[in-house]
Amino acid sequence: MTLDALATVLVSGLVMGSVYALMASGLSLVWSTLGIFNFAHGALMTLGAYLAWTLAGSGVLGLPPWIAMLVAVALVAAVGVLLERLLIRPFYGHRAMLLVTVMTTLAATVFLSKGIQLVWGPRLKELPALAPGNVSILGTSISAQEALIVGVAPIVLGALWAFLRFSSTGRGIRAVGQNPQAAQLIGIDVPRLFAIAFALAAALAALTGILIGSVRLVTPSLGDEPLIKALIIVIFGGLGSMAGTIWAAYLIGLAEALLVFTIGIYWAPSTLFLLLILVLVLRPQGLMGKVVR
Amino acid sequence: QDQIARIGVLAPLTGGSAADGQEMVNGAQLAVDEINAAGGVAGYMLEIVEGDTQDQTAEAVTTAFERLAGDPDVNVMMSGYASGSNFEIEMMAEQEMPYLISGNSAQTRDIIAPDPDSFPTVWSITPSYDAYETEMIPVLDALSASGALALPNKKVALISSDNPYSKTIMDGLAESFGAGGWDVTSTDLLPFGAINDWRAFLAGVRQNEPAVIINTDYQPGNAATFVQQFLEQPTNSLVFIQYAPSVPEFTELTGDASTGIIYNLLGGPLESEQNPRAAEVIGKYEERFGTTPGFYGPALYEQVYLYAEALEKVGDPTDRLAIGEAIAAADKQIVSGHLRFDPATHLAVQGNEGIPIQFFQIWDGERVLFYPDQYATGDFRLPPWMK
Amino acid sequence: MTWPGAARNLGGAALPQMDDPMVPAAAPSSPLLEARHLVRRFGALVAVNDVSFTVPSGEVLGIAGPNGSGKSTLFNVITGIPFGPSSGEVLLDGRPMTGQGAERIARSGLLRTFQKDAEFGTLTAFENAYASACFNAGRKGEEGRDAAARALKDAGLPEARWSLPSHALTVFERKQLMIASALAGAPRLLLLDEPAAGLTQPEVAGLDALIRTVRDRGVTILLIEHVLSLLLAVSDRLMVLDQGRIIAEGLPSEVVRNPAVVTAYLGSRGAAA
Amino acid sequence: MTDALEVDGLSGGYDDYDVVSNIGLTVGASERVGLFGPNGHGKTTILNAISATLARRRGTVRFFGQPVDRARPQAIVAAGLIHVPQANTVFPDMEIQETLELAAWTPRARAARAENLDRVLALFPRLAERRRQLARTLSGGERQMLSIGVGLMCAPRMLMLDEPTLGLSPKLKDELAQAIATISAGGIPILVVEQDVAFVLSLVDRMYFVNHGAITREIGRRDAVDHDEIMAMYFGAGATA
Amino acid sequence: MIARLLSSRGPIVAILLLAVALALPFLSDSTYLRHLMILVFIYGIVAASWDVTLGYTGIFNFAHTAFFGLGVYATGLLAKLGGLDPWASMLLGSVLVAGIAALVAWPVVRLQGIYVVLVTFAFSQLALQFVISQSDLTGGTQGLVRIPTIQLPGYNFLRDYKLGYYYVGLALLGLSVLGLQILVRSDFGLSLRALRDNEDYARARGIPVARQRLKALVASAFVAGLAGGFYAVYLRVASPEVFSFATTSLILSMVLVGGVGTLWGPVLAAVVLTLGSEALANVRGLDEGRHMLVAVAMILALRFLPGGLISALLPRRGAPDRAARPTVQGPTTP
Ligand SMILES: Nc1ncnc2c1ncn2[C@@H]1O[C@H](COP(=O)(O)OP(=O)(O)OP(=O)(O)O)[C@@H](O)[C@H]1O
Ligand SMILES: Nc1ncnc2c1ncn2[C@@H]1O[C@H](COP(=O)(O)OP(=O)(O)OP(=O)(O)O)[C@@H](O)[C@H]1O
Ligand SMILES: [Mg+2]
Ligand SMILES: [Mg+2]
Repeated sequence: MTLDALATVLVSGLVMGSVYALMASGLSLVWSTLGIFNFAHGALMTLGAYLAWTLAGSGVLGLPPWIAMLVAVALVAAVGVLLERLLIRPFYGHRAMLLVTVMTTLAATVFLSKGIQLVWGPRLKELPALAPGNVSILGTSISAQEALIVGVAPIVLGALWAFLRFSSTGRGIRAVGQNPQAAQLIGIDVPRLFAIAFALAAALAALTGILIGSVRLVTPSLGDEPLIKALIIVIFGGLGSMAGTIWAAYLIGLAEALLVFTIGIYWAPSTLFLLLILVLVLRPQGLMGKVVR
Repeated sequence: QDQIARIGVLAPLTGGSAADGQEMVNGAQLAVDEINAAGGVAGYMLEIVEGDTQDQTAEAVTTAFERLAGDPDVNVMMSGYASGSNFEIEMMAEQEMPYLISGNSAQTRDIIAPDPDSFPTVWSITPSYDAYETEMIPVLDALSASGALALPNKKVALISSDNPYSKTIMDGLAESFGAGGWDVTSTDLLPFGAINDWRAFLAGVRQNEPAVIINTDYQPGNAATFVQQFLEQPTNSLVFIQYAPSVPEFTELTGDASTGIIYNLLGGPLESEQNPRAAEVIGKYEERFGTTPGFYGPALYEQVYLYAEALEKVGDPTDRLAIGEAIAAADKQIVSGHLRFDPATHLAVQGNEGIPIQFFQIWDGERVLFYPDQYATGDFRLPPWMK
Repeated sequence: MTWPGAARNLGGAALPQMDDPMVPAAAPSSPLLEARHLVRRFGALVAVNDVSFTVPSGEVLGIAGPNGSGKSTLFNVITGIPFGPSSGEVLLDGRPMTGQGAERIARSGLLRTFQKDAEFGTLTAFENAYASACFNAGRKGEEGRDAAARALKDAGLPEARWSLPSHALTVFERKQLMIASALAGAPRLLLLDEPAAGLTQPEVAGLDALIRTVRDRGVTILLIEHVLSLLLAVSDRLMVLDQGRIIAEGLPSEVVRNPAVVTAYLGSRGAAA
Repeated sequence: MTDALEVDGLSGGYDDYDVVSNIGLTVGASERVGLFGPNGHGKTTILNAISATLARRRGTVRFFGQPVDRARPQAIVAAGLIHVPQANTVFPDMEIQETLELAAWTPRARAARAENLDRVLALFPRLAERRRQLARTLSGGERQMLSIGVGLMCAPRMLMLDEPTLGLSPKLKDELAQAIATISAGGIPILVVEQDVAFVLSLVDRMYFVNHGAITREIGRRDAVDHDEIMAMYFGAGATA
Repeated sequence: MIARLLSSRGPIVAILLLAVALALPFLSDSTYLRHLMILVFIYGIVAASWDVTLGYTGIFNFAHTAFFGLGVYATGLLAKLGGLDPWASMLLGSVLVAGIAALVAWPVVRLQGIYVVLVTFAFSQLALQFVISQSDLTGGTQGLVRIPTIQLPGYNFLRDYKLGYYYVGLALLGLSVLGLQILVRSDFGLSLRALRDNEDYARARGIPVARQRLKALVASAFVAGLAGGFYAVYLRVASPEVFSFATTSLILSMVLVGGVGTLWGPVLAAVVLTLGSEALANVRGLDEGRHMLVAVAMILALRFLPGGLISALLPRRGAPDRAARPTVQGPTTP
C-alpha cells in the first residue's frame, strides 16, 4: 500500500469511526445504565435532524444553524424523557425486560418514523452545513463538515466518559443501572437518574443525527442504518463498557475503510461481519468486555 | 342511478417509496374526477380503491391484491409499480384482471414474452429499456459531430448500485460501449441502498480522466451526493446519471451544482411543444396538488384514461377479456409520446414514432430536452467544469 | 407443570436405599478425590495457591478459612463451574477430571451447591430435582421422578411446596432444594458451599442431620462453612485455608487449637466455641 | 427525648397481599434493638417497609419524631435512616473504592466522606487491600463487608442491618460486633436482623420476635432469656416455615 | 398423556380454535380472508418456533427470520431450478435450513447472552448479502418469480379460491405447534428451560448446555424453514425483503405480544396483529397513521398484559400470584 493510499484509508476510517463512536455512545449509555437496547435511538437521530432542519435556514424559523442544532438537541432530550416514562419505566422488573423493551422501543421507532413521514413527508431534505467548504487532511480532501465531526467526536465522547466516571450524577447513573435497589438505599433518586440517562442518550442521538444529516441528506430512514451499526459496535465493544464502545467504533471504522480499499465496497460489509463473528468466537466476551462471571 | 366501476390502484402508500405511491393515487384521482365530472363512462361512475403495497414485500403486494380482488366492483387494477419483480402479473392473469402498469418494464417483458397469450389483460405503457443501453453512443456521436462536445478520449467509467434496474443498464452500456470501440475503465458495483461515499470510485476517475462518467444508480439522494463529491475535484468529463436527475428533488438538493449534468428518460413525460399533452396533464396536476409530479402521477392519469376508453368501447366492466382486448388496441398520443402496444411483449412500442428516449441536460435548475431533435426544447451546452 | 406420577409413587418408595446402584459402595483402598497442586489466578491475585489434598471415600471434609481465602474458588476449580484451575489437576477415583467440561464432571458424580442462591427459577421445585435426576444421573421418566421425590423428601422440603416455581420459595427452602437437586443427581462427592449461612438454629440442626444421613448413604462430602457449630459437629476432618493456601489440616478438635488458625480465622470468640 | 424510630400499625407486602401486618416497634435514641425469627416470616419485609423500598405499605413511621411513612426512599436516606440490605451484591461492575465514595451520595454524607471512608477501611482492612477490585468478583464475605461499608458511608443517624454477619468468618463476626458496639456507642441507634442468636444477644438491648408477619414477643435485656428458651420459640413457630 | 392434556384449559381452547379455523372457509367465501389466514398460519409457525429458542431456551436468536427466508429461497430454488417436486422441495429445503442452523449454532452456543444477538444478526445480514449477490441464481434484489407450486393428483391449488392452501397451511401450523409442544414438554424441553434460567447451574446438574442449545436452534430453524417453504410455494415468489428488519420486528412483536415462553401465544398474536392491522388498512387515508396505531396498541398490550395475549385467555397454571415477583432488576445478562 502506498503512503498516499494509507493516508486516504486512515482519514476515511477516522471519519467513519468518529461517526460510529458518536452513534454508539448514546446507545451504549442506555445499555450500560438502564440495561436495555434502545431501538428508538435511530429514530431519535432522524427526529433531531428534521427538527434542526425545521428550525434552521430552510425551515420555518430560520434560526442560525448552531442555535437550531442546540434547540433541536434539547427538544429531542425532552422526547427522550417522555419515551423513558412511557416505554421503559413501566417494564422494570418484567421477566423478559430486555426483550420487551426491545419491542417497545421498536414500536416507538415505528411511531416516530411514521410520524416523521406524516409531518415532513417522504422527500429528502438538506441541512445547512455548520462548517462549509472542504479541508485537506494528510493530503486527502474531505468536507469541512466531516472534519468537524472528526473534531467534535472525541470532545463529546471524552466529556461523556468523564461525566460518567467522575461526576457524581454520572456515577449515580452507572450505579442505578447496575443495581437500582442498592442505589435507592444510598439515597439516589432512581427514577430521576433513569430519566437523565435517557435524556442524555436522546440528546446524543439528536446531535449525531444532525451531524450526519449535514454530511449526507436527511431522509426518514436516516437513522436506520446507523442504528444497526451502532448496535453492533456496542455489543462488540463489550457489555456496558463505554471505553470499549469507543475503541470498537474507531477500530471498526478503520477496518471498514481498509476493507473498502482492499476488497471494494461491495463485499466490505459482509467481510466485516465475518470478521466480527470470528473475533467473537475467539474472544467470547467482546472486544473489551470482562468475563461476566 | 349510475353504476359504479372501481379501479384498484396498487401503490406503496407507506414506507420508503410513499412519495411515488402518493403520486400514483393523485394522478389516478385527477383523471377519475375529470371523467366523473363529465358524466362518467358507459353509465358507470369511476371510483378509486387503494391497495397499499407498503415496502413491496410479496405478502404485502399479494394482500393488497387480494383485498382489491375481493371487491366484486373492482374489475381493473393499475399501478406505477407494485413490486420489484412484477410477480403480481401472474395473479392478474389468473383472474383475467385488466392490469395497467408503467414501471419495471424489463420484468414485465420477462414474465410475458415467453407466452404473451396467457396475459391478455396485462399491458405496460412503458417501452422496453433496451434503448437505455443502445441509444447512448449514437447520441454522443451526434454531439461530437455537431461540434457541441469535444471528447478528449474514448474512455468511459461506469458505476451502478446492485439493483436489477441499474445493474442491467450498466452491463448493457458496458457491452455497447465495448462494441463501439470504447475503453471501459471501470464497472463498479455498489451495494444497494443509501450510498454516502463515492470517493473510492471518483479517485479512480481522477486517475483515468475518462471522457464520460456514467452513474446508473437511480436514487436522487445518492445522485446528489455523487454530484457534490464529483465537484470537490472535477475532471474534464461528461457526467451522465440515470433517471435520478428527472426527479424534482434532485435539483432542489443540488441547486446550481447540477448545471451541466445529463440524463435520459424512456416513457417519462415528454414536455415539448410537439407534445402539448404533457404540459396539459402536468399543469392540471400542479394546479390540483400544488406540486410538480414526476412520472408516476401523469402515468396513472393516462392509465385511467386508457381504461375509461376501453370501457366506453366494451360497455361492461366485468367483461374483463374484452376490456383487455380494447386496451391492446390503443393508438394515441399520451404524455410520454405515441402509445401503441407490442403484442409480443405487451410493452409500449419504443422509438421516435412511438415512445421516444429523451435526453436532457440540467441548466440552472431547468431540464433542457436536447434529443430527439423533433421534440427538442434547447441545445446541449458544455458543462461549466469542462474545458 | 405438576408431575402426577411423582406423588403417586412416593408412598412405595423406601427412603434410604443403600443398594441403589448409582451410589457405589465405599472403596477404602484409594482416595475418592485427589487434588494436585491446584492454582487459580486472577491477574496478580492467586486465589488458590498450590492446594493439594485427598478425600477418602465416605468422609466429611470440612473446609474453613477467612473470607476471601479461596474456599469457593477451590470448589469452582474442582467442578469446573464456572472455571477450571489455572494449573494443577483433580482426580476422581484416579481418573483425571480437569478440562473435561463441567457437565461431564458433574455427571461423573461431583455435585456442588453454591454460596449464592442458584436454582432454575421458573421450574417448579420438583422439576428442579427431576432435571438433575434426568440429566445428571440418567434416570428418566418414572425412575427419575422417584429419585427426585426421594431427594426432596430427604432434603426435607415439604411436599406442599414441590409444585411451586422455585423462585417463590423461601431462603431456607431454596437451600433445601439446592441440596435435593444435588442428591437427585446421584452424587459420589457432594460439595456444599456455606449451606448454613442465614439459617436459624433449628434449621442448622436439621442440616446437621441431613448431612449425616447423606454421608451414611455412602456419599463423600466437602463442606465449606462459617457456622462453626455445624462444621465441627459433622466434619471427620477439617482443612483451613488462608490466602489460598492450606494452613492446617487434621481432626477438627486439633485444628481449632492451632494458633495459626485462631489468629487467621477464629479470633477470640471462635476459639472459645 | 424522642425515640429514634417509632413504627405503628405498619403493613406491607407484595402484589396484592400483605406479608407483614400491624407491626409496632420502637428504637430508642441510642438503643440497639434486634429482630429475629424463623426464615421467611417477614423480617426483611419489615425493614423494606420502613425504608420505603416496598411499594405497598400502610401505617405510620416516625424517625426522630418526623413522620416518614409518606417519604420516598431517597428522602429517608437523606434524613439519615440507613438500611443495609440482606445479602446484597451492591454494584457489581464498580470498584470497591468507587462504590464507597459513591455511597456518600446525600449532601450530609458527602460532607463526611473522607472521614467515613477511613473508618470503613479501618474496620475492613480487606476492602482497603482491594480498592480496585470489581464488586462482582468479591467473595461472599467480602461482599458483605462492602455492603456494610456502604451503609456506613451514608452517614447514618440510625442503622438498620439485615443479617450483617451472613457469610462472615467467626473472627470477622467478632470484630463486626465490636464495631457495631462502637458505632452505637457514638450515639447511633441500631436495628439489626440476625439469625445468630448468640451474636445478637451479646449485642442488643432488646429484641423482637417476628413470626408469621407479626411481632409476637418482645424480650428485654433484663428478661434474660436463655438459649433454650429461644430454641423453643423457634420450634413453636418454625414448623410451618 | 390424554389426562394431562385435559387437565388444563389450554388444549380445550386450542381445540375450539382449531374447530373455528377448520370451519372458517365454510363461513366465508372471501379469498381475501383466506389469504390473510394463510399468512397468519405462516407467521404463526415462524413465531411459535422462534419462541422455542427465544422464550424457552433464552437464546437471543435474531437469525430466525433469516432461517425463514432461507427456507423460502431453498424451496424456491429447489423447485424452480432444481426441478424437484415442490412438496419434496419444501421438506428438503427445511432440512437444508436446519443444517445451516447447525453451522450457525457452532459459535452461538459458545457465546454468552447478548453476544448471540451480534452473531445471529450478522449471520442474517450475510445470508441477505449472499442471496442478493448471487443474482444469476436468486434474481438478486428483484427476487425469484414463477416458483412452481404444490400439486395434488387431480387437484388444482390455483383455481380453488385458496381453499387448498388454506388447509395445507392450517395442517402445517397444527403439526408444527403440536410437534413443538411435544418437544418443549419433554425432558429435553425441561433442560432448555433449566439452562435458560441458570446456565452455570445447569452445567452443575449435568445438562450439556451447548448440545441442548444446538438442538433447540436446529429444531426451531427446521420449522421456520418449513414455513418458509410453504410461503414460497404459496406466493410463488422469493424476494429478499423476507430477510428485512421489518419482517424480523413483525414476527418478534408476535412472540412478545403473544407471550414469551408459550407456543399458542405467538400464534394468537399472529391472528390479532395480522387481522387487526389489515382491518386498519381498509380505512382510507390512514396510511402511516395505521402503523402508528398498531405501534401504540402493541405498547399497550405489552404494558397491560405482561404475560402476553395468551394470559388474557389462560390464567397461568401452577404458581399462585406470589410467583411473579415484581422485583426491580438491573441489567440482565442472561
Ligand atoms: N473473578 C475474580 N476476579 C478477581 N478476584 C476474584 C475473582 N473471584 C474471586 N476472587 C478473589 O479471590 C479470593 C477468593 O475468593 P473466594 O470466593 O474463593 O473466597 P471464599 O474463601 O469463598 O470466601 P468467603 O468465605 O467470603 O465466601 C477473594 O479475595 C476474591 O475477591
Ligand atoms: N419480592 C417478593 N415478592 C413476593 N413475595 C416475597 C418477595 N420477597 C419476599 N416475599 C415473601 O415474603 C415473605 C417474607 O419474606 P422476608 O424476606 O421478609 O422474610 P425474612 O423473615 O426476612 O426471611 P429470611 O430470614 O429468610 O431473610 C416470604 O414468604 C417470601 O416468600
Ligand atoms: Mg465463598
Ligand atoms: Mg430476610
